[in-house]
Parts: sequence; C-alpha cells; structure tokens
Amino acid sequence: MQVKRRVYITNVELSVRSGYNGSLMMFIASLIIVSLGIFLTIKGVLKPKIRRLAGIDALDEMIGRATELGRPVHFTVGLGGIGNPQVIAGLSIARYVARRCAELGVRFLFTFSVPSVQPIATDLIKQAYVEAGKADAFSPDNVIWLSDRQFAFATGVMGLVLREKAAANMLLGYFAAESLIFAEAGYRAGAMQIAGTTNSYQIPFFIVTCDYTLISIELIYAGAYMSQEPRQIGTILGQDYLILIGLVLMGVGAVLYGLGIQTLTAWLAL
Amino acid sequence: MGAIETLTILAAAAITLALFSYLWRENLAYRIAEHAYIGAACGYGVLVAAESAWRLLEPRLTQGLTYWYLTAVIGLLYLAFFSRNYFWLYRYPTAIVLGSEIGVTVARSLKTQFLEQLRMTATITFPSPFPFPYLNSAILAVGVICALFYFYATMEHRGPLKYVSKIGIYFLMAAFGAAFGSTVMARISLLIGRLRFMYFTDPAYYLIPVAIALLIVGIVLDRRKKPETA
Amino acid sequence: MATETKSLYAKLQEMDVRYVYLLMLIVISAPVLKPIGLPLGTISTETTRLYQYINNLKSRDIIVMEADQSPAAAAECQPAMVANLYHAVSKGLRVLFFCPRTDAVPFVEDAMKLVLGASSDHPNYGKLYVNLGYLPQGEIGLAGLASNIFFTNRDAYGNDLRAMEFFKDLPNKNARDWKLIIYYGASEADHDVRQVTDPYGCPTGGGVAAVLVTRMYPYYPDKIIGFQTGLRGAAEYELLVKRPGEAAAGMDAQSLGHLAIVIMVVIGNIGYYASRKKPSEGE
Amino acid sequence: MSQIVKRHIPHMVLVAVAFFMAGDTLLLEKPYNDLASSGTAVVSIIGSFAVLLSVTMLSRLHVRRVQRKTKVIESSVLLICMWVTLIWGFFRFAFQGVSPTKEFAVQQVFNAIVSPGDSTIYSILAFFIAAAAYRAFRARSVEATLLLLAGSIVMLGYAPVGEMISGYIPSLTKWIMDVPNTAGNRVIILSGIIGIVALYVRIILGYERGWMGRGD
Repeated sequence: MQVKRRVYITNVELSVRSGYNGSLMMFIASLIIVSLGIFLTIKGVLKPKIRRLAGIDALDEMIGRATELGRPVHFTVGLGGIGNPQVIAGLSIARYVARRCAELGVRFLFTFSVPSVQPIATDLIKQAYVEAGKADAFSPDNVIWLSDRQFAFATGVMGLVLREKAAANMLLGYFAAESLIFAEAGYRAGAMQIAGTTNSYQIPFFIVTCDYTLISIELIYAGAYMSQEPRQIGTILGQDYLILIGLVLMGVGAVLYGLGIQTLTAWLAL
Repeated sequence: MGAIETLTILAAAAITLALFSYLWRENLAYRIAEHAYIGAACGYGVLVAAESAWRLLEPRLTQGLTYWYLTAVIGLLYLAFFSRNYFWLYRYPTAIVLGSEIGVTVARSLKTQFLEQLRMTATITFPSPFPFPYLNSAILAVGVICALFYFYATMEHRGPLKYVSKIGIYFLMAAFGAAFGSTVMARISLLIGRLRFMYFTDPAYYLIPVAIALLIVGIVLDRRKKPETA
Repeated sequence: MATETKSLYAKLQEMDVRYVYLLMLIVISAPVLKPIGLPLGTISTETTRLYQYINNLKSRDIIVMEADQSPAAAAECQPAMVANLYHAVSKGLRVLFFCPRTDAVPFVEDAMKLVLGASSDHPNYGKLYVNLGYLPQGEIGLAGLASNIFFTNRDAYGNDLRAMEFFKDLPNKNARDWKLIIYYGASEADHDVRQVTDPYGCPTGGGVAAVLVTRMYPYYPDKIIGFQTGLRGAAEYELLVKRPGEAAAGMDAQSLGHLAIVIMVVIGNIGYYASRKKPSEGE
Repeated sequence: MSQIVKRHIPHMVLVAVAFFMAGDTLLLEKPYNDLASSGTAVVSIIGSFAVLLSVTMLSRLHVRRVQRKTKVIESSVLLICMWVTLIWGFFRFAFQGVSPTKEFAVQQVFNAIVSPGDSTIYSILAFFIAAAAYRAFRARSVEATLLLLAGSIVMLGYAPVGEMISGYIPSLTKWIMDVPNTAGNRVIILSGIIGIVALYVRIILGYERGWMGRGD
C-alpha cells in the first residue's frame, strides 16, 4: 500500500516517506529562499525597511518607568524548553532588556519552566550585565526556575509578580493556559505589560489584558528587528518571500480550484 | 475510608481553599500553599523524569550496549555550568537538544502546518447547513490571504494595501474573539469540576470547616505581620 | 460637576475586580448545588459527525483513545471520553487506550470502571479492550505506536500484547488498521494529524478542552472528522447516546456563567460610553 | 583554539543533528530510521539531565533564604515538600524498583498537593477570565468591537441559554467558528511556521547566538 517515491542524488538512492515529497522540496526551497534574502541584504542589493513593532519600541519606556518607580522588571519565556523557537526568540529579547536594566540599575527577574533553559539564560543575562559594566550587580538568584509542572510554575510566577510588585511584566515565549494567570497578576501588581506568543488560542488574552502584544511571527523576528544587523534583517526579507509564496499558492490555487482545475491543489498534497 | 485517604482529601481541600484565597489578596496561607505545591510538583516531576530516562536507558544497558553510558556523560556536562573555566561544556548537550528539535519540527511542520494549510484553504467546502458553501469558502480564502499579508514586514502598508491588511486584522480579531469565547466555556467547566469536588467529595463536606479555620488563621497571621517591602 | 449618574458609571468602570470574582462564584455555585435543567438545544455538526462516524463503524473495528487529560483538564475531557467509550462498547468496537502523560493513566481506569464495571479483570479485556498505559516521549512515542502496534510489547498491567486476541486478525499491524484516533486533552491535536492521519489515513477525532477547539477548525473536516467541544460537546454526545451524565448536569452552571459575563460586558460598555461622552459634552 | 571548542564545534554539532533528524522525518530508509529512533532516545536522556541543574539552583535559592531568615516558613515548606518526596521516591525506585507513579506515599503527595493544585489554579482562570472580559472588553475601535462581538456571540452560542435568547445565535456561532475563526487560526499557524523556519535558518547559519549564552 505504501507508495515509495524515489529521489536520486548522484548515485545514492533514497526513498521519501509517502506524502512527504512536497515537504522535502519545501524544506530545501525554504533554506534557499531565506538564504537568498540574507544574501541580497548583505550585498546591499535590497535595503529592506522593517515595519515598526510598537511593542519592541515601547520596551525602553517600560524599563524607564520601572526605574522611576524603583520596582523590578519581570521577564518570562514561559513553558518551552530550549528547543522551542519561541523561547529562543524570547531569550534574544531578554538579553537586550537585561542590559538596559543593568544600565539603569533596575532589578531584572527572569523566570522559566523547563530546566534546559537554565544555563543559557543565566549565562546570557550575566553577559548582559557584564556588557553594561555592572558585573557585580548580577545575582544568579534572580534567574528563577519554579517548576516544570505547568500550573506550579504559574502559581510561582503569580506570587512572585505580586510580591515583588513588578513595574513591567514581559511575557515573551511559549505560553499555554497560564497566559491569563500571568497577565492578571501583572495587572494586579500595576505593571505595564508586553506579551507575545505564536500560540493562537492564548493571543486573545494577551490582546485583552496587555498594553502591547506581539502576534505570532512578530515575536519570532523581534530579535532580528532589534539587532538591526543586515544579516539578521535579511532573514526577515527571506521570511517575507515565504509569505509571498504562500499567498500566491493560495490565491492561484483557490481560483484554479474554483474553475475546476485541481492540478495545483493535488500537487500541494504530494 | 482509611485515615490516610481522609487526610489526603483534607490536604487537597486546604490547598484548594488556600490557593483560591489569592483572589482576595496575596496572603500567608496562599504563600504556604504555593511553596508546598511548587516543592511537591518539583519532587514529583524529577522522579517522573528520572524514571522515564531510566526506562529508555535500561533495556539498552541490559543488552550489553555499554556505550549508552555516554549519553549520561553528555547529560552530566550540564553541570559544567557551575565551573568557572569549563562552563562552555554545557553547550554540547544544548546543541544536541536544540538541533534535534529543529530537525524534527521543521520537516514535519512544513507538511502539516504549511502545505496542507495552503491546500485546505484553496479547496475547502463546508459540510454545513449554510446556504452558499462556495461563498463561505471564498470568504475564508480572502480572509486567510488578507490576514497573512498583515504579517508581511518589509513593506509599508500604504494605499490599497492598507485596506488589505485592515481586512486581515479584522479577521484575526474575530478569530481571537471566538477563541476567547470558547475559552470562557473551558474555564467555567473547570471551575464547575473544582466546585463539585469541594461540595460533593465524601469527607470534604465536614472537613471544609476545618480547612476554612486554617485559612482564617493564616489570614490573621498575615494581617498581624507588617507589610513586606518590595 | 460630578453628578450622581456620572459617579455611578465611573464606579462601574473602576469596580474592584474582587466583586466580579464573588459574582462568578455565586452564579456558578448555585446551579451546581441545585440544577435547573435547561434544555441543551441544537446539537452541533461537529459532535454529530463524530457520532455518525462511530455509529457507522462495524463491530470489532478499532478505535484508539489517546487520553492526554491532566487532572486539571479532566473536568472537561473525561465526560466526553466516558460517553464515547459507552458508545463504542454498545457498538462492540475494539478500543485501544494509551496515555502520553503519566497523570492521565488513572483516568483511563476510571472510564473503564465507570462504563464496563471493571478494568483489567473484565472478561473482554484483551479481546475488545486493551490499555497500553503510559507511552513516553509524546509525539515520538505516538509515531512509534502508529508504525508498529506492538511498539510497547506489553500493556499497562504487564501482559504480553502478542498473546492477546485483540491483535490476532490485523492485516497491517500499524495505524492503517485503525479506524479512528480520538484525542482527549488540552494541548494541540496537531501531532495526531501529523503522525497518524497524514501518513496512515486514519482520521482524527477529539474530545478536547474548549480552549483548543479554535485550533481544531483549520483541520476540520478533512483531517479531523468531528470533535466534542469541551463540556458542551460531551453533553451533546451524552444526549446522542441517550445516557445523561456529568456533562449534562454541568450545562446549567455553564449557561448562567456565560450569561453573567455577557451582561457584565454590556454593563461595562454602557459605563464606558457614558463616562466617555460626559467630558466631551462639557468641553 | 578555544573559540573552536567553545563555539564552532557546538554549532557544527547542532547543524549536523538538525539535518540528521530532518532527514529521518522525510526519508524512508530502514537502517537510517532505526538509527534516528535511537537518536531521539539519546536526546530525551540528555535533556532530562538538565533537571539536576535546576533542582540545585532552586534548593540553593531557598536554603539561602532560610539562612538569611527571610521567608523562612515558605522556603522551608518548599524544601521539605521537595526533598522528602524526592528522597523517598528515589530510594524506593532505585533500591526496590517501585515506579514513582505507583509508589503509595508519592501518590499520596500527588493526590494531596499536586493534583488539587493543578485543578485549582486552572479553575482560578474562570474568575480571571470574567474579570478580564469585564475590564477590557470595550468597544474602543473597530478591532476591539469585532473581538467583543465575536467573543460574546460564541459565549452565548455554546451555552444552552443562547438558543433561548435567539434561534440565530447557535448558527451564527457556527459561522464564526467555521469562517473567520478558521481563517484567523490558519494564518497564525502559517505565519508561525514561516517565522520559525526563518529563525532556524538564522540559527543554522550562526547569526542567532542566543542559545549559546555569553559572548566568548
């Protein structure tokens, strides 16, 4: 029953899992397309101008407010482990925030749930303090693992945010049902809040309760947006090409399907 | 019902009430319940993690594949983090974990989350009682295209494109509203479940007063303490 | 300047959230303690499609139940699982259970005890019902099970799977033999579609927490043939199999809770408009 | 030299593992797939060791608090609950082979503290969600109005009470779920995966170094 399709790469013969031919092509294509975006930007052929992300631009304001009030900044990457892309995106924002906090002398509290984040986060934040010239202000006790059990973690954060009276509550990473718990705790502590996740059924709570929300892809490219390096900006260009391909395939596919031509849609299921 | 089971239910009721007391304000009873919960969850979680790792390792070791001990050695590299000079060794286990996640997710998601989604947008017709199923399909396709365009980052959304992304954000907002509404239902169901436990579990109804008394003691203790500094 | 009405609206705007909490507690507690018995109304297409699919299966067809409900989410998913199991038992289907998380294991036991009256000591255990217990590593474990039904070798009670009558007449020994996999839980059902539906063509069903339903629609109706939306879906399924249970009883509290929230939203908006218009008129 | 061991080799390991695992998903070669399935076991085993680090850090934090006499009660409760469960469960598992999920005392701790904690915190959300709806569902703009309307209609549509108010509410709910909701969610899924692919390319090419921690 299993239909084997064969791909020949020079003289090595490989069989692709049935139904994954399209994925294989898309995998290779997306690597090439994103690299193309980077190449064009580094060489200066295109100078992409990135649309403003209001939330990221407001980070400084939030940290400044915390400085005035003399209250800490709380940052969490949520439930994900180090393998989670949203956590990596969150960490690259955390680095910037930690450095600003160190410069302004604000306490920076970082919480996470999966142990594999621990060494990276501690290291990253320590480095941010070193870059700000305040290496001795860093305390590993401010990088807090609470629990890898979802709601135990949520309880811990809920208590921490309210006890420490965080002035800024930054929820950037992977969140599940505990999203609203964090946002509500931040509200009760009187914090300014920014949140971002790609988890479609948690975004509404962030939109409703937070001052700024990074929706889905905006969280992922925020790190590149903040760095302003051409090679990082290039990946944003590459990802826009991927979006464009998606738009074209959907548009053309829907029109053809409406006209009764099903070649393209069948090809997508390859 | 044995004494231990009764005790368990009493503890469960006390934890429930103490955690609910957060709604009133952050207090000592809540803090104790919170720390007990975090501690117990950590202990339990570590045990489960250790067991599942051992279940993977054990059959290989009993087959005499001793080189599987290497995985433990690589895993222990995490502890190099505490060293001043060899801290960077933790990057090796991290690289392996992250790398495998990248490989697994990207290849699989490109099918289910990219190609299949494109195909279903282009082809779907509803098995529903609505008139004009094709109209709904068309609205859906327009919605997906406009909303996806909203995320196009390297171009200013000006002129007619502005309206495209506006329509897109409207679709997104309606979707978020729907998610909000259905989540309300989920949360209320859970509360119903919890209230059932409090009202109907066998010994709970006569133990609840005890738990409430404990809670009041906690609150009074909390009141007597000076407010903590931030 | 501050008139009576304005201060009322302003008060409504700045009302302490704790009053909202109290209102919710009362509104939901009352029907839990004393049910009203509101009729359920129209049964949704999603639930009906799942019901009809299971109803059209032949006796001894295999359905797989993936119990992923944590104790936290069980209040929503367990009634659906019980109702589906009841239906499967009455149709004489073969049911295979497994749990991708450790704390879901007791819920399978509970469901079997509730519907069959016994779990591993039931006379048909091993013939029609098999519980594989905890299957570690989440998605990777599921992929293993889908490619080889003897992936775990033993069931939850340590019995050898190959000796069981359940597995005797399977042609493929993989997910191609399955007719349906139903996911119960509160995380995404995407992994079932990825690992079972796309590669093997066995459709996915669901008895999912209502948070998750929005995430089910992009796969519905192609990959996910139907699903039960939280407690309401379970109540509908209970109605379809004519066995009212826990879910139906919870719907009263559900109704009042939702109504209270909608009324609060309306009041909040009236307050918002009233307190916003006043100063602009004054200027 | 040091740069090579500290940065470049971990990066190369990451790229190699990533392509190896991607190949396993896409290709169907028996020996390769078997090797990759052992590979996933390796990854799970390695990943679980990180917990040692976190347990150490958490214990250190709370032992210090007890020493400094701040929050003594809370911290000691946490330490006792954690270490008693851990030591007893580990002792029973390592020396007597009793699985922690079946060990009586560990199960009692689970039933008395962890499980009620889980469900309580989960159900506290019912209060929070009501408060959030009351506080933030304001028709400030077209977007907010759409959010509010869709939310309210779906809420009513799912409860039996909706149908008593108007017969159109359930079918309107169905339409919202079928059309705008599907569209919105599909876009979130699509844009998420596109962003993730771009991020992964960034990591593979070595531009995104967040996962490596400090700079040197």
